[in-house]
Amino acid sequence: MKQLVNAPDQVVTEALQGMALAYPDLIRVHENPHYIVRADAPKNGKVALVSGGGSGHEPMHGGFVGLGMLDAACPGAVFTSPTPDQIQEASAAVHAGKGILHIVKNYTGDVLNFQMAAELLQSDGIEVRTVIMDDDVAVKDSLYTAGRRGVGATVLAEKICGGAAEAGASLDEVAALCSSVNASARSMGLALGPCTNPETGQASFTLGENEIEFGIGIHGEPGRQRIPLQSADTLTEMLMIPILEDLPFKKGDEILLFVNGLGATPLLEQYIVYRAAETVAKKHGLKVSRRLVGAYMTSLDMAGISITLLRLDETMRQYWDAPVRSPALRWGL
Amino acid sequence: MKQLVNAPDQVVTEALQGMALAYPDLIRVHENPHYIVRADAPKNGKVALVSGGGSGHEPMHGGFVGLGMLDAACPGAVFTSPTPDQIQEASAAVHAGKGILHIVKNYTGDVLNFQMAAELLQSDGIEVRTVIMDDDVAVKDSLYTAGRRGVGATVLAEKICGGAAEAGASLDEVAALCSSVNASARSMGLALGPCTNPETGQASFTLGENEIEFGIGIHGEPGRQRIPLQSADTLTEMLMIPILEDLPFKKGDEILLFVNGLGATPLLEQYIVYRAAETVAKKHGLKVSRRLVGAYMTSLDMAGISITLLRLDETMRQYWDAPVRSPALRWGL
Amino acid sequence: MEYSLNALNQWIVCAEHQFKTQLAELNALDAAIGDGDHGSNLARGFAKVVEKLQAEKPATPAALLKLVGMTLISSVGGASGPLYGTFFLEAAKVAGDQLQLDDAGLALCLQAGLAGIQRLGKAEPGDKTMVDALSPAVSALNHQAGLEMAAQKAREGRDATIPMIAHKGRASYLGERAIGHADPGATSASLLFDCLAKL
Amino acid sequence: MEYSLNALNQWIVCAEHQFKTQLAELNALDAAIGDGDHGSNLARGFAKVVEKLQAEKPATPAALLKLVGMTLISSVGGASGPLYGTFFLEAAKVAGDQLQLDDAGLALCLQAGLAGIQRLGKAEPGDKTMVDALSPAVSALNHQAGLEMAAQKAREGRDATIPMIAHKGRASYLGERAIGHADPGATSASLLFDCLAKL
Ligand SMILES: Nc1ncnc2c1ncn2[C@@H]1O[C@H](COP(=O)(O)OP(=O)(O)O)[C@@H](O)[C@H]1O
Ligand SMILES: Nc1ncnc2c1ncn2[C@@H]1O[C@H](COP(=O)(O)OP(=O)(O)O)[C@@H](O)[C@H]1O
Ligand SMILES: [Mg+2]
Ligand SMILES: [Mg+2]
Ligand SMILES: [Mg+2]
Ligand SMILES: [Mg+2]
Repeated sequence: MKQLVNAPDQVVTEALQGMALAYPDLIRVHENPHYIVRADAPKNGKVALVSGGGSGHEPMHGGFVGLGMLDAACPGAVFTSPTPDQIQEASAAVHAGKGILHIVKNYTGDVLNFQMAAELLQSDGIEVRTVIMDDDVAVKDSLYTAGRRGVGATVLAEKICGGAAEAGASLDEVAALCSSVNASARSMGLALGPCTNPETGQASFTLGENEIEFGIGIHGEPGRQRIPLQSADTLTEMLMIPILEDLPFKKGDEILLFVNGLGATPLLEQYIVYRAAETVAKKHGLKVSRRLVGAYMTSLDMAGISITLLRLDETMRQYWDAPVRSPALRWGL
Repeated sequence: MKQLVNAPDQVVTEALQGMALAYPDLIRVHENPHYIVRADAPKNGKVALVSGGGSGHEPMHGGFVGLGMLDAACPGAVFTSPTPDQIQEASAAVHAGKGILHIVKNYTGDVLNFQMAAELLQSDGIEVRTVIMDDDVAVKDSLYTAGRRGVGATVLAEKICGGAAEAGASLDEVAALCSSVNASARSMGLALGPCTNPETGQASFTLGENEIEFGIGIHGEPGRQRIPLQSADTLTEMLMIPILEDLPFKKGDEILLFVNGLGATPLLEQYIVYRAAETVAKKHGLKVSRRLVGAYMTSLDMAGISITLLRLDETMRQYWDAPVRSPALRWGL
Repeated sequence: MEYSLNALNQWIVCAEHQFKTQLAELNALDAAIGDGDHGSNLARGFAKVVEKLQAEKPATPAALLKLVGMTLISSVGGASGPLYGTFFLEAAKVAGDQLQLDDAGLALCLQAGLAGIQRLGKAEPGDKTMVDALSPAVSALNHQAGLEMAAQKAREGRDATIPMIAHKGRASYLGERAIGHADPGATSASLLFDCLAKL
Repeated sequence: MEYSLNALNQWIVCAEHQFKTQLAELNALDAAIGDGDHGSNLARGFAKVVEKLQAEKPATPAALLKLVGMTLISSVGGASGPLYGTFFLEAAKVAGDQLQLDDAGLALCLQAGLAGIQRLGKAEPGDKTMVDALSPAVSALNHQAGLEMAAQKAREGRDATIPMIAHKGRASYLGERAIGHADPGATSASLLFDCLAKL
């Protein structure tokens, strides 16, 4: 597999340096340990939002740092959660006295490292709340697993909570809103092909001519099931049904529909899937009132998509619409 | 090659329907013939900007329709320029009495079809100016070729001219500005792998384990040269030098630096290339004052990048910074 | 020989069939030195043409040729749409109101069509385009050499593009890398003349 | 047997060497049922550990174990960073200010380390994690079975993960598809005990 890199062990460092050069007005990048903060951090008078996770999911999370979204992001090695000291330093750098919300995707590594960081911060007298995102319905029974994975809802939670924090909501309020977004969102994804980790040079799995991984995660881990490729409409419906049934989404619900490209899937295909997804949603009597289509949470160069549905209430809709000014999401400013 | 499609001959139609659903507040999609217009078109008091080309380059051009950028885009079949009647109807639909600028990438098919459309429009009494974009330095000698191809500068021209048109500039002024952007911009690209046309299911070319196409276009046509893969820094320098020498860019020039992902290349790699490109630009004494990094002009699922440098003057900088509100580029609104 | 409306109709139906069955081959030729869509483009265009011919049943050769040209222009796109479209539109102009064409009349029509292609696309023989097949074929017709010979000349013209460097169209970006591949447009042009020779 | 500072140092150096040379194998195990980075994670972490040990030269077993734990936590990330980090930190607490550990002392340290892993990660034997290798090995040490036997038990524990369905970590997402693959963490844990047995 060919990639545009220099030294494999410098991929994350150099990419962060590139981001720093590309967005001098929006973000600042810290090295040793790695983290990204808003150019104007710490931002007085607001709760600080911090997220992070393995690299390889760009623009998540670093691309969401900015006014109206995250205060800091902690990128780990590729597909490896960040370390506690990284999270601690990033959090301390953006803390403005109103406490810190850690938005954490539910993977053992992320959960443990953020947990350790929170303990370190709390022992320094900084108030920290943690919300664990776990919206992936592909992982069925959390009694017998590490629990559902955090996927697309994370992007939505970061935007919505960012809006609330910017508007001056308290730590309790922002944390409650984040939990509520997580509780109201469900996702599922599929991959047409593997991704290749630039740090190891290895493809994550091998698929036959006509096979896809259904219920894929975002770290190149195999999906729940290997099935034959089908039409975009059929596959979209196969993703939508378990999502709809799980919450469950009910006739008349107002939703945000998010179709996410996993990396190598062209926008042309994402739009075809979006068309199918909105069609299914409408057939189920849902009112699609907000939309997002694009590669916002990727797995490097994986071909595939994920779909996220969020049941909106008025607060969520208001903060979704609020201005945001980050490298990857921007409107109203 | 696996793709998320239904019928191969419905790819463009269904993708457009998906776009219409995804951006109801920004655009309207017309079928038979296919074109995309601003939701508020025709927009009184302004010159109408129309572009188009083969599909497969998304978000270009449809994703750039909106306030402050294009009034209409005409998507052809995948990698096939649109037809004259498509261009004529789209142009007529957005014409608001102040004339029409056609921004055309220099490929025989695009040039001929836009030329025929312009003749049809002019015979209906509509004033049309055409600017042919040809910024690709990979194509050396236009005496013996169809001339340089239009690539990344097209995105910049559409944004800058869109800003000017929105501000009320006349057709002559907008056309002159577009020519001036084209004359001040140079680009070059490379591919690490082929793309697969969903309409034919065929990969555009085959590369060895360790080979890349240097001087690639955006239609899956082979590049100028096949060379071995090298480090990101080396390859970036190999793209930058011919770009810098061609204009030539001179010490002290203020530039916009645009690193563009061709489709499957992760942001992580794009940032590494951006880092290298800005480093080379600075070494040559250029002042990088505006930046764009991302997949804005793609070749379906091609892995690779292109780099565009634009020498900015004050007018260009002002209209680059002006508000834009399209599916793919948005700021200030 | 006389070319009735019916004969011209047969010509186009044959072409439609050729482009449909040779779609993959023409795409492959175009993939080697272009963007791999020439077969799809012509198959799409001629399918539309045949559909329109059946629906509209033009009454004169000129009307038929004009319908073919207009339909190609509005449904093919790419370089070949306007070029082949112009070919038929220009031929239609020369056909005037004749109810059938004789050999000399057909030669004049196609001669005008070729001139239209060259006016629009600015290609000369030797530039590795459809002109390399069309030009010797039309010239054979002008010298009353017959359809069979014209088709033969078109095939030779197509083959002659193999060693050429291209100076027009997408293949021109490739420089020396275009050498060794037949031009897709020259190939489709020779198929057009093969169909003519079957009348 | 007595475990001097020097012996513990040797243990860690051996582990660093193992993880470096087995990097690709551990990544491959993790690719099969996880995200393919376990080898890279431990190689990165232990390289840092050895670098720090050389620079800081801790004076007691506890200081050494703590340095190892802190460094793993701050340089590995992922699930294994906090888990192995805690293993060494908890062991350090039990080591107190002893200047060397005897067999029973080492067993108590590693027992505490394992308990720390289980407190943090909530995994039980049979969940297909590093606990499946660590638990029988620590238990062997507790029963004075010796290092060789402990290492043997760790390897058996690793092999016993092959037919298991995972209930913790990334492999748990796979359901039955995890069957047939050894757990990467159990494999790295058994390498740790192999190194212990070489002292
Ligand atoms: N300027 C030109 N004059 C004549 N023929 C041309 C010219 N440019 C391209 N062609 C012909 O068009 C063919 C390509 O057609 P097609 O693939 O359908 O369009 P595109 O190149 O836009 O994809 C070439 O093989 C060549 O024969
Ligand atoms: N809850 C847990 N308790 C104990 N060990 C665990 C737990 N979760 C994961 N592991 C171990 O961690 C190993 C994976 O480590 P690693 O690949 O480095 O981290 P990650 O899964 O974050 O990529 C698994 O093979 C397993 O042995
Ligand atoms: Mg990992
Ligand atoms: Mg084409
Ligand atoms: Mg072509
Ligand atoms: Mg792992």
